[in-house]
Amino acid sequence: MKKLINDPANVVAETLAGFAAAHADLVTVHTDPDYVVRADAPVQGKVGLVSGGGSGHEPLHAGYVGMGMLDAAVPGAVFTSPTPDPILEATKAVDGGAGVLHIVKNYTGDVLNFETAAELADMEGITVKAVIVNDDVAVEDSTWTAGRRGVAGTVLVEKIAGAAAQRGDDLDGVVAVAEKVIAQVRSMGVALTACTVPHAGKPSFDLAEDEIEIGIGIHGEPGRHRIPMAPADSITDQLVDPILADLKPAAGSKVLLFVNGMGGTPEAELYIVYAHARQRLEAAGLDVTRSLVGNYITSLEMQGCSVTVLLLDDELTDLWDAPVLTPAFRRGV
Amino acid sequence: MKKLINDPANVVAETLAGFAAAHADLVTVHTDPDYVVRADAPVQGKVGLVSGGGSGHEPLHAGYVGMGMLDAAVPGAVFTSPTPDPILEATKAVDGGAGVLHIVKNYTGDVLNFETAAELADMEGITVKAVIVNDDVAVEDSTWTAGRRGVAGTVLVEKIAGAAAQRGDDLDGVVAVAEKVIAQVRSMGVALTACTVPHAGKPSFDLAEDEIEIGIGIHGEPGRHRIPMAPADSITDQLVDPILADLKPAAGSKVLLFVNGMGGTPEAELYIVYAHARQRLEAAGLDVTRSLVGNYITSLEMQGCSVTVLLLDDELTDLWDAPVLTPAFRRGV
Amino acid sequence: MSDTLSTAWALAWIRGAQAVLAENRAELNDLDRAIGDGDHGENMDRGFKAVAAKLEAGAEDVQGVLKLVASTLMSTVGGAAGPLYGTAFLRAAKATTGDVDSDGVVALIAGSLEGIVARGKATTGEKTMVDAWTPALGAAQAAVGTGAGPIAVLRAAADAAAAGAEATIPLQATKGRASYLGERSIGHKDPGATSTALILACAADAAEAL
Amino acid sequence: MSDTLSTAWALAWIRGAQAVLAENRAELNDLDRAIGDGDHGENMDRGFKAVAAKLEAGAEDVQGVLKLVASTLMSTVGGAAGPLYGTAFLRAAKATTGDVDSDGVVALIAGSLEGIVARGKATTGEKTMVDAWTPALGAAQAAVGTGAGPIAVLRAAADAAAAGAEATIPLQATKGRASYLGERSIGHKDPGATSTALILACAADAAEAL
Ligand SMILES: Nc1ncnc2c1ncn2[C@@H]1O[C@H](COP(=O)(O)OP(=O)(O)O)[C@@H](O)[C@H]1O
Ligand SMILES: Nc1ncnc2c1ncn2[C@@H]1O[C@H](COP(=O)(O)OP(=O)(O)O)[C@@H](O)[C@H]1O
Ligand SMILES: [Mg+2]
Ligand SMILES: [Mg+2]
Ligand SMILES: [Mg+2]
Ligand SMILES: [Mg+2]
Repeated sequence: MKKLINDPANVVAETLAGFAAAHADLVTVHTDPDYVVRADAPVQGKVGLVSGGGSGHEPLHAGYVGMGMLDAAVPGAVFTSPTPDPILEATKAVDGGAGVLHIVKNYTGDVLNFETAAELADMEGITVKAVIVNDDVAVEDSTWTAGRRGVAGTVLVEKIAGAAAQRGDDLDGVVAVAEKVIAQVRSMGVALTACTVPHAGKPSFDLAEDEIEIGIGIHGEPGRHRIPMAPADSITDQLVDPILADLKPAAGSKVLLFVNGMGGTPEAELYIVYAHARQRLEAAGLDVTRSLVGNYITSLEMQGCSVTVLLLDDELTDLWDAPVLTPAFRRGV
Repeated sequence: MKKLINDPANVVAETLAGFAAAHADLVTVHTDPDYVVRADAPVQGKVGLVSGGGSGHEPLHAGYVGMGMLDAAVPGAVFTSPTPDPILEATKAVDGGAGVLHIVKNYTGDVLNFETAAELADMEGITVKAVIVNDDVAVEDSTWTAGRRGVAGTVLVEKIAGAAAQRGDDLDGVVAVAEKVIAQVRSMGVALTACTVPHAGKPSFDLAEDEIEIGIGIHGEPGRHRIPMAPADSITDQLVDPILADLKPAAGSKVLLFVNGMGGTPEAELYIVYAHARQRLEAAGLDVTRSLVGNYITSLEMQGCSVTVLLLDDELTDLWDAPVLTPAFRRGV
Repeated sequence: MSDTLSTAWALAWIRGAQAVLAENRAELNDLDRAIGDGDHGENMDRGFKAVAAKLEAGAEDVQGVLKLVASTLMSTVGGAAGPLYGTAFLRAAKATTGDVDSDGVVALIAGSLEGIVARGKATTGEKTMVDAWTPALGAAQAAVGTGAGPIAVLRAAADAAAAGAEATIPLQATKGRASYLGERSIGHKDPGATSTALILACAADAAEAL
Repeated sequence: MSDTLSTAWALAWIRGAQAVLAENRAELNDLDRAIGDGDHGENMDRGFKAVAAKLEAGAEDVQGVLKLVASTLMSTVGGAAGPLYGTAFLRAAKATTGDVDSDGVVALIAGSLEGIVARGKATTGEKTMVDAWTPALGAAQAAVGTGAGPIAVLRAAADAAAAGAEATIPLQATKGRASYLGERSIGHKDPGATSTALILACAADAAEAL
């Protein structure tokens, strides 16, 4: 394992120290417990947005703290959900009197820890609602499973719900927008290589030199099945097909197409995937009116990508286009 | 070699196709010969800025085409300088009557091809000046060598010279600003792993599991020397020390600190390097007033990073802060 | 050998668990690596190290120890295991009073299991720690039925938990991270069930060593 | 065997060079991988493939062939080698007229070398293609002095270029990408000098096969 780290036990703390120094104009970083808030938090009268989860997915979530997106991010240990304490502290720090929304990716650990924090916040008189992002079509959704995972769609939920809160929607309004995005967004990922969690010191799974893992999650967990290495267009088809099968978008629908890098894939390759995914969506009669290509929710240095499709309407498009000013995402300001 | 590509011979063309579709609002992509221009090029009366070089460093250069930065980017084959034709065509396409500046990274191939293109443009009546970026302190600069390479400092030259052109400076003025940045910027890089050029199919150099390459360039060429893997702080020292030794900044100087990822390194690690580099600069009495952390000039999927320090004055700070709207870099718009 | 287990037992149990989880850190990570995200050993080790550091402050009774474990795990483990084990120890504390006799051992295990199910909503056969706690409870109840003392009841529970953990191997996971693997989760031992078996074995070891 | 080399020779030369560079693509890449960026074989192969495709259109004289090679290499090779070889072939064309006799061969090689030096500003001993072209020119001049015909002059030049390329191995690079390696460039053969030797050998082969 070769990484630019000092002690594996201090990776999150040292990352946050650098992040705090580099972005002091936009965010404030609290330590012990660890959480990141907008420099101007709490914004009075505005719904506060808190998200979080295991670290290792940077720039998610801390990179999205700022005007028009999250009010706070709570980073856990690498790939491990944070505990309730920092979630509670972050929730208190961003409550501007209009209530707080927890944006939670659907993993047992995240759900349980956010649930506990919400109970504790409630006991302190803060109204908390939660939405659970579960956009990953690689996982079967049934009452007999833990349900679909939350992956790249989370970035879109954070941006769009953040814009709704910024324009002044009340807590129920922001929840409704977030739920609309969640209902209309689907993702599917692929890994070409595994990643190595610093404290583990070895790759999270073993993948042969000519194999790739289709349906990968973002926590270094294996995906749904393995196939031999294939051309980008064929891999892209295997990401787009299940999304279209699940989302069943009507021809003529406007969509946002998001190709996300897992951290170790050159940007050029993401554009190759984007080009073919876009062709596929257009061939299905869809109108790609918004796009996002880059490393927005990663799995450390994993090579691979995910494709995300969000059905847009005028409201979601406006909220997507709304100004946002965060360390990792800036538009219109 | 596992890559999200189809045919290695088509990597650049397919990347450009995706890039064109994703960013049609900001840029226009020409093919055969390949170059990328601002959607509104040529901007009448404004100095046109053209940069380019081998592909594989994305988002450099095409990602920086747009308001306040480059007018055109010319991507060659992966890690191979473009030929004079597309440079000439790009130069013609962005000439708004105020002349064109070529921003060239100091590599024999880039210099020779841009030189030829400039001669050809001159024959067509376009005034072209060129600046050569050579910020890499890993390479000895003497009349007996090809001189220092141009690396991450290029991003800062493009941003700051771009802002000067945008505010209306004439060609000599933009050249002067660019030369000032070049005189005051120094970089040094490290590779933890090599990268694989698609058409080569194997890593550009061999590095043992416990070795790293100090003084790496951005073309997959080996660096200056190899050392055993070390903690991030020690590696960072080995990047910062030669920069300070070369730049000799006066105590109290204001500086921009830029930690750049080589493409395959998790963002979290870049912040760990940033934190220690910043400490080192502050210990040297410097005032870090601006920062940039992320993948801005990469070497495909190489793991590693570079540290860049730019001495700031009020003018450079204002130009750094000026609005910019490009696919990969957006501030203040 | 006495008929009740006291604070000294509870302290010895948790100290023993800390040592055993530290020893088995890599093995638990490996189990989690196969069907999860490879951090279960790390999580448990971090949590019990934090517990051990706080135990020095001392606790008045068995319930005090269990509550300290509960709140510390909750605030240091994270992931799925943190809230699950945290709730388990909290309910174990609530389900007992003072020193623990044979019925107390049963109540302690029953409380833990209830807490885990209340939080995680898993039932048996879903390849989770529930598949270790459930047979542990059954074995403890059966041992009490034969008139066994608390030490023997604990040993029976621990052995059943270990067997239960082994028995997760052929199961397909339908809860937790391993469920994402579908059929590929078959053939691997569940890490949470394994850590449960280790923790209960420490409880029995500590009781026998008193 | 004739006393001059005609358009047919020039065409055969360049077609042969295309084949030989394609065959040696991987080897040239490997040489460049050791002290550069691993693309020299790729660059030369791409350039000469483009040249071969255009040769079909035909050319009137030796100079026409050389100019076609020059402009095509210039516009397809890129990197350092593109402008250097492009200028070399352009100057070779300018340095000769019509069919090429022994003196013409010398003029052709001298023109090439001058072009390369004008563009790249390298001198001998810097571990570049100059270290193949320079001995080639010396050997050609010496052969002319002994009254050799153009074919023998070409063969002498080609052999000297090959020896010159070998002799780059112990040199430390001070020009081009390999110079960044400093002392670590010692012990490797320069890729551009190697491709020069290959190309000149093809010129001699084509002449001998006429
Ligand atoms: N819903 C659940 N009910 C009971 N136990 C569960 C549940 N989900 C997960 N677990 C247990 O948690 C263990 C994983 O814990 P850990 O690896 O620490 O957390 P994470 O999965 O968040 O990384 C699993 O092996 C399983 O025994
Ligand atoms: N200044 C120079 N003068 C003469 N030859 C040079 C010079 N710089 C580089 N070369 C030659 O170019 C060769 C490298 O070509 P190539 O790999 O195609 O280009 P690049 O270095 O741009 O990748 C070197 O092996 C050397 O022979
Ligand atoms: Mg985890
Ligand atoms: Mg090259
Ligand atoms: Mg786990
Ligand atoms: Mg090369």
